[in-house]
Amino acid sequence: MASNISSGSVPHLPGMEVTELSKNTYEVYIGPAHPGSGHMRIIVEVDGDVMVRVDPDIGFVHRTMEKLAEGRDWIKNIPLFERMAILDACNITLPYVEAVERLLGTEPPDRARYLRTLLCEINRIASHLYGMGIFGVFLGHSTLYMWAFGDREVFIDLAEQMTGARLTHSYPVFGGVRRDIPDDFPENARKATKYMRNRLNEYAKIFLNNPNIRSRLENVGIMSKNLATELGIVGPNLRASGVRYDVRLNEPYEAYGDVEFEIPVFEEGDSLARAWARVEEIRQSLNIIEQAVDWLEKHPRENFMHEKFWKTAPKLYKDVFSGQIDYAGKYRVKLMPLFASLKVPPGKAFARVEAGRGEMVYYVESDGEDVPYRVRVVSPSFRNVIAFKYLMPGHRLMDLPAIYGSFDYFPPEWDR
Amino acid sequence: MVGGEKKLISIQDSLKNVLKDNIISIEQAKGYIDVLVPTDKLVDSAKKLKEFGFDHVKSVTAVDYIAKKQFKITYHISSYLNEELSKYIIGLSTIINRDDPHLPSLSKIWVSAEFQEREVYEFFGIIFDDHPDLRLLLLTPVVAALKPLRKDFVVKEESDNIEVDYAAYNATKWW
Amino acid sequence: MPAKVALKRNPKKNPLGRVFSGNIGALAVGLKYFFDPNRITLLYPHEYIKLRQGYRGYIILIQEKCISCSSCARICPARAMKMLSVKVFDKRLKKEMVKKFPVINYNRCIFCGYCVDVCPTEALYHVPYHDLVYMNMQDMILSLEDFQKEPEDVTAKEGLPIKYIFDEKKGLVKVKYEEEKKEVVQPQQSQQQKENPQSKQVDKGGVS
Amino acid sequence: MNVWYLIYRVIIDDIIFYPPIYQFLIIPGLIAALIVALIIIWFERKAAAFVQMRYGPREIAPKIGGAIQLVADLTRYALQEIIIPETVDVLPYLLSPIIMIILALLPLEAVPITSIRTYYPIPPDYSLLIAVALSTLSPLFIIIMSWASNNKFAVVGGVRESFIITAYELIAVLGFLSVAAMTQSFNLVQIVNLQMSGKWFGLLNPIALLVVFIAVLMSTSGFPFEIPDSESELVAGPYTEYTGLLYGLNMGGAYIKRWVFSILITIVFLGGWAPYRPTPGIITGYFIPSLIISIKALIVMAIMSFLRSVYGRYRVDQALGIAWEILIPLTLVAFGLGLAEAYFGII
Repeated sequence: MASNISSGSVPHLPGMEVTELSKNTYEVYIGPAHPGSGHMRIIVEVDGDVMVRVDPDIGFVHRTMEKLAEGRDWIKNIPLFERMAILDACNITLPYVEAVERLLGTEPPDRARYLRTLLCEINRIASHLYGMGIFGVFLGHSTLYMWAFGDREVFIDLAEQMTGARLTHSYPVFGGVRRDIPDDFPENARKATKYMRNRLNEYAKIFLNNPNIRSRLENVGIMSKNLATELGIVGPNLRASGVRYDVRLNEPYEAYGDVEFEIPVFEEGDSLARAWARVEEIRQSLNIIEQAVDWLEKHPRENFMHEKFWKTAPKLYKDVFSGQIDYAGKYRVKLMPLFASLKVPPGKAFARVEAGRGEMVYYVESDGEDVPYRVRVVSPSFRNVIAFKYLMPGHRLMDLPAIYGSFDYFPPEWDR
Repeated sequence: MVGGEKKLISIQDSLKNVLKDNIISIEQAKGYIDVLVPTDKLVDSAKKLKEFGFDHVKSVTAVDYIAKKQFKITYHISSYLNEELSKYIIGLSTIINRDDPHLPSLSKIWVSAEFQEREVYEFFGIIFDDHPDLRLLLLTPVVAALKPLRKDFVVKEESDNIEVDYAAYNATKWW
Repeated sequence: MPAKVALKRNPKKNPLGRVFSGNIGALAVGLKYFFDPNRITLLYPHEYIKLRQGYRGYIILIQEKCISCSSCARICPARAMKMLSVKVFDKRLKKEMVKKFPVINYNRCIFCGYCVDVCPTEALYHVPYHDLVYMNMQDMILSLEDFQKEPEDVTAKEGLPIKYIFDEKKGLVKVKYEEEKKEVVQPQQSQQQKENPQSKQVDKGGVS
Repeated sequence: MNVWYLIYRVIIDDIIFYPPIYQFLIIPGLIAALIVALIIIWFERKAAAFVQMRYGPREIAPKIGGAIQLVADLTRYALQEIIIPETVDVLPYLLSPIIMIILALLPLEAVPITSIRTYYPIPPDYSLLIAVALSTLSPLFIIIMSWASNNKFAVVGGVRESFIITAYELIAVLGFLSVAAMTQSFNLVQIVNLQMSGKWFGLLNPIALLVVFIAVLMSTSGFPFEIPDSESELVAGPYTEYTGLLYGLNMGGAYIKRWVFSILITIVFLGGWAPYRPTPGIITGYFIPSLIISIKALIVMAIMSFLRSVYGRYRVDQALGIAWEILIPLTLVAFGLGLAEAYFGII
């Protein structure tokens, strides 16, 4: 394999790549141990202060999840895939669950759909705040970093009340979810959304409308509509370039067809638009959370799992749910022992959802065994990384953090 | 969902119109439409599909059918700019021989396939002809030489045995 | 009511206004928080969060309830739980017999809670704390006896229990945790258990 | 007894309060600078923490809010192993941080901090010009440092440093000289005496003060404006290859430069030792004015430190654009304003 890599008379060692540089340029290695970027390296060829060639060198946290998934039972893959992006855990695993549900031929009941939507939006806000915080570090704005991470705590706390874990929720399972929301959750969620709306205005004041930051972001890394389409960019980055694509809009899943919200689309396509797109998305997510909470409050606490299961469940399961057993948590949905040795009918399924950073795609193939035959995972960061190669050349070296940060790139998600 | 079914049939028809005799088989899988084309007509079909409006690649998936000695490569494509087409995902697939795996690269037609093809190349050892920059992406050369996602590369995992031997457990306290 | 597209633009401002209002706005927000700070930091070892019931913390086995079905070990994604064959005295059948009970390896456990949720008799439960320290990795593999004991919450001995409550203006507000009205019986079983681990009563599981 | 008294007088008068020693080493020199660094770094962290929903330094001495955190940090820097990479040019690599610190303090030797004639370190006739000229020396050694480090990041950082210094030192110098144009004098004592009536030049000519303030922020590369060593693309800029105490010296060097400039700003724009009128005698004529200046300079530095929590980092070409396109014209406006005020006799 190695012999294919380089050609010509350049000396070559295994594991080492040698490229000749043109005159008057030199190479700078940004990463892999880098404050903020996580574990990746960008090899930049610089002519003076202008980047001429950018080569994202990734894979520092690669874990071969696609291979590991082929050796694990169907349900055990959910906690595995969650580890791609623990800050966006529900969104990351949801398409896998959906794909397997398509193979199994089950549909989650309404309450489960709303619960999933609720957690997805909480995760989306947490994920955007995380991205904005890192963006702040890149631009030397430590206040945004601390604010974003501090306010993210509010939503992590909400998720913890809902699922029992701060980050690795493992919340959706085939045919339903694992818990219902606690009694005081709607009130807390409403307080949190109100708080966050006010905070977003302050974020705009101290960061996005700050002339210092604006001049760093405006007209930097402009990605036209056509270029974004060509490169297959996803998520808020795509919508910041004026493409009207969002899985929640084009193929509504879970409860997204029933709640009312807007998809913010920006025309400019520069780093500032990408940052604003995230802020606007947080605003819409807050709307969705409020609507989902209202719906959940109005409707009775039943049908959180597939109907068949709920009817045949033994009495203990209902006791646990209603909190009759005092040492166990309330509103927990017991799993069937069947899940441990689930066999999925043969077939191929493809599912997509709009995760925090963009479209998350799973291709699942089953041959009727208790493990998947093939799981293909394409995460949003994976499809965004190509933009660095095509977008950065021509910009100054100091624009690298501004572009990199605006894409909200998350190495563990891409490396899988 | 009745309307949806009808639309699916119509998109299948229009795919047949676009690709004409390139299609070996067309099948409604769960969540996408699987279109199988012969390897030598892959580039031609891709060009036609791009003209039709499918402007980006979502995923390049290779599946190793070791029993049949085949690889199946699927380009899951869809559209951003065409709102009607964006509701569908087309799996443009082709089957290649497992012994000498190579197929024409589509990354000149869809730039979004470039990194994904590099990934398939390193994990399966499938060579994409005419790829602009076919290098390793995630793995080191030593690991990539093992072609880790092929089915004949078996991951050594710890035992699946759910029971632990009492004597051994007391002696070593480890598993 | 599906989603709809809302076309937006970056807020535009004329250059002069941008410089003045932008700078003044940023400085004003900064000064506001300088004089009225909104702190959410937890001073961890001095304070600790009293987590609510339902938090997926350490897992405890109630041996009396276990029916040895092995579901927990089979569903464990991290292979942290294994079944151990032990000779026990069965009360119902009144004879000694070999039964399988789960033991856990906290080196591997990822606290997903699948085992607790899959248990058909609710013989496993979570305690709402997770910050324990082990001196070596061997200690993290629990024996059957240890697995039935609630581990000692060390932070609770020194730290001040704290609860975060949601607030519209400050997001999360740190308040001192107060026991709820419902009197929670603190089980005084740790001594008793050491002497006679098999005799644990099921009904004693009244723990917060 | 007389002998002991004589020795005591010699130590006090001729050693401690001998102006070159006193100003270079005690107040506002090295020792005061260290204490100021202690206070300012603590304040900077605390202020940032207040804005950023945190507590800031606390664990070391929680009762006084972690105020001696810097002592702990310094101890750590001092005890850390100093690693000298094989590829560096050893002599300039080792010497330049030390020379930089000394040169950074050197302008204080030219600044009179009292109006009593006996306590001038040098004749003050051209003291403003000399102080400003000396202040431009130390950045040279940052450039030498980066070149001696033999590291790509360091070289890029050094180039940026030289760009920034060229642009912003010029602005700082011009800003200070606009006051000289107002007063038709380079004599700092005379400049302060003119402000005794409460008409501080910072109030009379706010544009010059603003311009100098921004120039000092930028040229001393304090936290959010540290373009030469911006950590998100250049690891630590010119200081990439430095470890331990040498790195600590570099970090301290930036604060010392800022401190020296703050003292100059205090004297030129904020009235120096005004409203206090020094009278002969060591304490009343020398010690108290130096304290007043130090406290005023401390406030200037605190304001600079607070900006850390509001602003981010400019791009290098934007920073230069601001310098050459906006601030230089502004400086000329300040110059004109100063001349106009002098012409109409407002001073």
